[in-house]
Amino acid sequence: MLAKMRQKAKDLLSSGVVSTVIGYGEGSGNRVRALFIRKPDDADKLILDERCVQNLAVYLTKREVRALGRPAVVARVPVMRTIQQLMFEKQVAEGEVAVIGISPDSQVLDFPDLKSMAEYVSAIPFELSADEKAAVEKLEKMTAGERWNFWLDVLSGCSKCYACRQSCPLCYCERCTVECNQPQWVSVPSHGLGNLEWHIMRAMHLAGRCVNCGDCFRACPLEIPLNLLTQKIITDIADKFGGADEYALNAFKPDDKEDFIR
Amino acid sequence: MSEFEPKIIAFVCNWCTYAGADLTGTSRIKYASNVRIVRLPCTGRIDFMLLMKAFSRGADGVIVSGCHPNDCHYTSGNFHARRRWIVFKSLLDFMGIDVRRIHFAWVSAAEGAKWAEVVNSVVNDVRALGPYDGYKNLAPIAADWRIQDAG
Amino acid sequence: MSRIGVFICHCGENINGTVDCAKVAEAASRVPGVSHSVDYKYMCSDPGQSMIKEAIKEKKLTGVVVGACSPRMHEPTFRRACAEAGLNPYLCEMANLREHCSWVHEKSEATTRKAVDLIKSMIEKVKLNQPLQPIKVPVTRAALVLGGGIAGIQASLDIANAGHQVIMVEREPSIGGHMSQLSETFPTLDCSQCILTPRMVEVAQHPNITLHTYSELESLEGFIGNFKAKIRNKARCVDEKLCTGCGMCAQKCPTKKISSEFNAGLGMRSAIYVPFPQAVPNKPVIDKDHCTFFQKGKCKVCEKVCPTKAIRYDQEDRIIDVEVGAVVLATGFDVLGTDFFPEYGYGRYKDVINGLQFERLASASGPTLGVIKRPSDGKVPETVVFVACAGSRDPAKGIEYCSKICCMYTAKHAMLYKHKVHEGSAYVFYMDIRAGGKMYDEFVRRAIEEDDVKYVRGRVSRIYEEDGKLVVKGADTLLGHEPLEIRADLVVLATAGVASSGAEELAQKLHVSYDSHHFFAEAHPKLRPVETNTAGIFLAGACQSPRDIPETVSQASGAASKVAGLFSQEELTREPLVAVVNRTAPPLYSTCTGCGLCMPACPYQAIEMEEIRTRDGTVVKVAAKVNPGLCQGCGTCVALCRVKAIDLQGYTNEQIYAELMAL
Amino acid sequence: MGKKTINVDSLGELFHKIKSGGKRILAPVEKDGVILFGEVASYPEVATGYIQTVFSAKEAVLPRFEEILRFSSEGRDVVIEEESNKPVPTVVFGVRPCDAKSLSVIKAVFERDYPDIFVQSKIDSTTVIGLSCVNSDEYCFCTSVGGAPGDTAGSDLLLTRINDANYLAEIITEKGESIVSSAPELFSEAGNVDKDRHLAQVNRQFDLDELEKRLPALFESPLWAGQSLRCIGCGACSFVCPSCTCFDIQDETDGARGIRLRCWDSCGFAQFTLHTSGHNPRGVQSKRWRQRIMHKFSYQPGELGTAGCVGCGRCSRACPVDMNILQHIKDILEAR
Amino acid sequence: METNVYKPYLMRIAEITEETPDVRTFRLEFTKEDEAASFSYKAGQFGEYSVFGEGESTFCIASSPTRKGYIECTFRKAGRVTKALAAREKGDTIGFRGPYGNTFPLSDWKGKSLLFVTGGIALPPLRCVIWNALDLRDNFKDITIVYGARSVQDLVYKKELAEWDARPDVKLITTVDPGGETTDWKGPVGFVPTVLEKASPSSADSVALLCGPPIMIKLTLPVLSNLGFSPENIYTTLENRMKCGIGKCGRCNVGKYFVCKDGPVFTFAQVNELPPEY
Repeated sequence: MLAKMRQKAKDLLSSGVVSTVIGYGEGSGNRVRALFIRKPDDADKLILDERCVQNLAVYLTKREVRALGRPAVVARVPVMRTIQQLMFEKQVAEGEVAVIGISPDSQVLDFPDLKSMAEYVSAIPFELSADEKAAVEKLEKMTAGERWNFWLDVLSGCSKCYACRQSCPLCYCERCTVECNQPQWVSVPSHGLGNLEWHIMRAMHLAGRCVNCGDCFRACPLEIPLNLLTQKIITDIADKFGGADEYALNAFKPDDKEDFIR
Repeated sequence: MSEFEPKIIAFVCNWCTYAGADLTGTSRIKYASNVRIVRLPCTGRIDFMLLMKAFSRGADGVIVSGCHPNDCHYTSGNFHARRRWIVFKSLLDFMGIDVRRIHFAWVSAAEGAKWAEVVNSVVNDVRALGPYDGYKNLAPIAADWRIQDAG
Repeated sequence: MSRIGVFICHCGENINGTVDCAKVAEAASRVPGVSHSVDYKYMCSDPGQSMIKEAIKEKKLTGVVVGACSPRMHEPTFRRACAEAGLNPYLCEMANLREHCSWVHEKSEATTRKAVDLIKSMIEKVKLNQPLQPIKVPVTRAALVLGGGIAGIQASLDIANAGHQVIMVEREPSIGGHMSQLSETFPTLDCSQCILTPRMVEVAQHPNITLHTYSELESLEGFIGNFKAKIRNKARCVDEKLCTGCGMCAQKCPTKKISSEFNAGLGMRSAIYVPFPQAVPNKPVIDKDHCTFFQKGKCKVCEKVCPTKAIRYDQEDRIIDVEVGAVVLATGFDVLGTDFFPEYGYGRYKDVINGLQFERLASASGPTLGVIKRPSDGKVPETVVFVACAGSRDPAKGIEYCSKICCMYTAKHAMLYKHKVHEGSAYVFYMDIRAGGKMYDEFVRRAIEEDDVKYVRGRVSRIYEEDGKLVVKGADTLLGHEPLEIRADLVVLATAGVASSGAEELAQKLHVSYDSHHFFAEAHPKLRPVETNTAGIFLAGACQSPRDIPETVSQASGAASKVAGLFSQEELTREPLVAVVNRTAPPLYSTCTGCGLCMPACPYQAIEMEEIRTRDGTVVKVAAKVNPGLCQGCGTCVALCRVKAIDLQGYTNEQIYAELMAL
Repeated sequence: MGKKTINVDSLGELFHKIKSGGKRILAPVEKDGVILFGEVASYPEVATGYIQTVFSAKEAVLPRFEEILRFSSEGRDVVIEEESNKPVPTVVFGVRPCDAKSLSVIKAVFERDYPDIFVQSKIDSTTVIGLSCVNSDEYCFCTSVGGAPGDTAGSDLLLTRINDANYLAEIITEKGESIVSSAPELFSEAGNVDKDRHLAQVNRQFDLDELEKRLPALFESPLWAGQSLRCIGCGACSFVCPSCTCFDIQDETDGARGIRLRCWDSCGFAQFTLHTSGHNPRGVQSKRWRQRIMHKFSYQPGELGTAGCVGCGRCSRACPVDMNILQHIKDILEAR
Repeated sequence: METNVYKPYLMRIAEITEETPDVRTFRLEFTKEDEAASFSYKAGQFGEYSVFGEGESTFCIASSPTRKGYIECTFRKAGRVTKALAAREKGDTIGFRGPYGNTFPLSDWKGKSLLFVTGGIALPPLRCVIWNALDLRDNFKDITIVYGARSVQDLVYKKELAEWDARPDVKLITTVDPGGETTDWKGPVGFVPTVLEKASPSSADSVALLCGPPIMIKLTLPVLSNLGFSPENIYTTLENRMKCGIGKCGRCNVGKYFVCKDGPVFTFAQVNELPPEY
């Protein structure tokens, strides 16, 4: 399967279909890192194992990566979901990107176009894993005061390095709200308020968009479980709106249910 | 020391709740003076960050109110707002923010009396909850000044 | 440099009685950026406005805050005053010190403090206000009139006579509405149809009026001056061009036992029918639900007998697109349904009827040709009981309001009965008699005094049948709640007028507000009674609340004159409070990411995508753009935009933020 | 100034003494598997068995945000309050020699030309108890940038574990001396100890001077773009870095009152150098990555006489996309 | 005594001139006399101006050090701070930190001719030098100013332009871009480099001060070169985003030079050596 992926990368490069293959390669320590393969011969540097989880779609909106020409990207399911979302958000258009799909059981998938990739990935149910659900539920079961203290505690270490934002392929905005200073929506320093505002805003801006790839959490130097927030929203959107909307916050049903507006 | 008087900031739409609050006035129905109304064209315009900012500005409670479902002057602004609130309120609750301090309401232009009730009940509820120091003290500035004020 | 002028209005004692206005003005004067701050008895008065104008000129003010009543009241007044003094009107804001402060709080320090807060908050907003220019949009000089009753007829004729095109839509096969069903009209007792039918004909023949009967509004999009409507012409199954209205089809139609809507269920009609002889247009429709051909696939008698071969069974609904600049809502009312009065036996006892049915009984064109016969056995009733307020003014039934017309028509009914059955006795159970109006009270008195109608003040508790009579049990509250029992032959309920069926749905289609009873809501109960909150949509008649003919007609004329006023301009100026997507210097061009997530959220489809090009034509970016003609300024897109690339003029992020931070 | 030993079991008492002397103690603590400097009340709270804390000890002298001005306005007047810059006397315990060295970089930046009293006073009131490294990992390269696992530079007192029971305590400065003299009974004279034997082995991987010499000519090299292709432009490297000092200044207000805060910023952020006009001198990530390397290894050596890197390896460990600075430097040195 | 380097002087806005709808000039006076007395600066230096609660913004001191008791600054409403500054009015208090940076070496130019070439909102940094030179007029030979703006409306210091124009000892050429002229515009119409070329001032014993938008600089340099100005004799001031102004925050460096400390004044001989980071 690794051989198939490498061969596919080679073919794409040598046929000139793409000029770069974005995939995974050995990094330092026991880590893996994103590789940008430009030459067919280098395709053998590509690897694929359980460590290869970074959401490489993050590079698809980067100007310098785009400048290299048409890319192909090694994409597991969350990455494919991301590309689907990026298409919906007009950041990636059909034909601009090729996908070397990796199925959940690590088979290399061939997609003639992004549309068929989107169809494939749409058929896979989008839901939290049992562990993720349990983590969300654990927090839900706490009292509000306990939750407040929990978040105050975990966010206290946040230095606003924005690794969560930068690692997120859906945080592609050229000027993030935190950088809008007229008015200053989010307090810049990484004090309690600044951190809380930032994380609330981040979660809200990903509401209905997040594909739960987990890169924000993995990127955080402090391992702050900030994807709990987006996971909570994912469950809420599924529970409350049925999860069928392409983007839950620009859609509505006249009979959306709530129990708190009085 | 006198009883704590909460600071309540209300974000209301122009067509229903603002007009409803006008009717409260025209009907001379009295309510607590703790509330300050911020007028927006539609609940759809209410950025969730405004609510956060109200708290960071020292609000102890926030009211968000607009047209009843189906009554939006812009047809669907309040439907969009409602979705946003459902997600937002749940997120705030998940983060342990005291959602009892945020009151969402539908108050139509004809519900002058209801507006007074909403304000009074929020003022009473928040008065009972006390000042929202937990939030205010998140920022060093507010925390510092508050200590100074108290001393 | 901000040079803000603050003007605090006492509103007589309305504000100053509760709020220390001088103190508010003084506090405002100390806010940085305020260079003028005064209080005055009546800011909206001429001298008050002059104060503002002079201050603008003398102190070169860059913004004005008027602390007075609700901006919904006087914002236009003060903005106009500013404009007259040369200050862009959108640099003027109001702080609501009356409705939101002095009228709702006790006189206290806290109330004055609140007033100061409201003023300060507005000062901070105004500092960030930008001069805005009104948006000009062209006006399509054609009006859509929904409803072909007397309200719609009057409005259409007035608009058409003013020289503008009218498209009238009526969902029934004929125009005429309820008025065509009435026998005589109060207080003059002249024949309803006699005065109405000429107007119906005028509508049909008017060169400026296009009539769509048996049609309904499918959708309405756009905005004042520029609406796009879709009208559904329901299939009549008759080629209107060929049909001469000879009536042969209805005559020969084998299905004749269909309850006639026009006769309020007291008469019968055929499956292919013209609702009434004077119908406009005088063309039949096939009632598919009852037609043997449509139900069983066989018959086609009408097709065979039609001398002009005008029957078209395969006719389909047609959707017609029209562009109009204004809409008049004249969809009328309904009377309360039968299931409403189990205690009165309405719907159960044939001889308990409603007012509209009595109109048909009394009408010369009705099923009894004007002879008062009771429905059960056709006998002329000897005793008739009229029950006023059947449903109206009864919070327990969910209808708190007075239906307004019942007192008068009940008096008329009793009078008509007495005129036709001299020996009979007529009783009227009433709660109060509301006979305000020219010659109205005199009319009621005539019924009592000249025609010997017996008025009993009290509610009827129960009606039941006994020995072929209707026993009406009630009490006469004027005689000390003495129980009263009348054995009647006919009972006429003055049932409440309710919103027309489908009114709620229609309101939602049109984006107009409506009240809890689904009557359409006027923009202001006193000062803007014929307008709705949606610009360009006007109200006429009973769709707003029950009312009588003269009131309906005058309101229809009022609405028509509003429309004509609107059409007197070539283009319309609109408030520039619209959303705008920023355009910045290169290399960014706009902070908009072009994600397009705002587009579906716009209720007006006002957001489109624009390719941003460099001078040499290269596309550098795709960004959202708001069509200011379509945008109504709700701001839903603004709250949705993650990068804050869209902002709403007049309610910008900076303005709201500053307002909030000053509280 | 002297070498002593202190028994592991005496550290608790030493902490007690320091605290009773009115000083707060910052030390590495474990929180949910992450090692960070935090205030501790007693010695047992101190974490052990780690290579590096995630954030460095820099926070003791250059906090992530710090008030530099306090003001209030009344009408048209503004009042600036006299600063009450009285840092809490602090002992930072367990500072790695690389971190201790970084304090001299911070000091150099903030003392130069316009002395910054906030950083200065914190440095002055901070005592650094260093802790030599007995372990290292593949990200460590202190020896390549002039440091060493047992380097005394920057520490006031340096502890080195010399056996199961004892630390060697090297007294480097007066401040270190005063720690020892505050509890002389806990310390014993050290005999002849071969300290190096107990230290981690960190091999020298590149020539710092060579790098400094080479860099100016590489300004326009394409290698920056190649290296930074996978960089996502976050500030994790800067924020965990013990010697990164770039900052932002932000005002925060509450009505008429406000404070001006200095807070950490990163040259990795796209907005860092963005002009209001929209022009950005370092508009793409490759230029920002170049700036980071140039600043540390070319500009700062010229300006401060010391490299802006102490080889702690934190940036490489923290980087979400494995931008390994050591490998990148080696590649830079190999570039032609 | 140790002082807080981030603590600004409190300055009172003594006068506001609306140069264009977007551009303002403030005259600032010290609120404390001792600060006024001890304050001094040289032509070319800049400062950090603060609106308390909004932040600080960097621009040059536009007045001449020969005029004592006040400083002036000219700025365009653009970002958060400049917008807030523009909303201040006469009598308001703002903050000023400075002076920072290096200076134009006026004393080295004794006996030389000075040529000022500038456009739009870039006149303020040179205005400081112009007044400085005019106040010490005897020290210099010819003084020539070529100033252009997009349109008549965009010209700043209109009153002073008239004053300079009227002086016999100053040669002023004010130009506006084609299309930017008004009906009553009597000056030349054309871009600065063209106008300069036409005027062709002598480079003999002369220094040029060039300040303007990048495109103007790019097109003007060859003209100056043709006129015989060597890069060493062409001076400019650079701008980069700054926060501290004192070489610490890490933003404004161009290569190894900090614009705030090593600049903002550079000769083009120096600029040519700088990497393109400004």
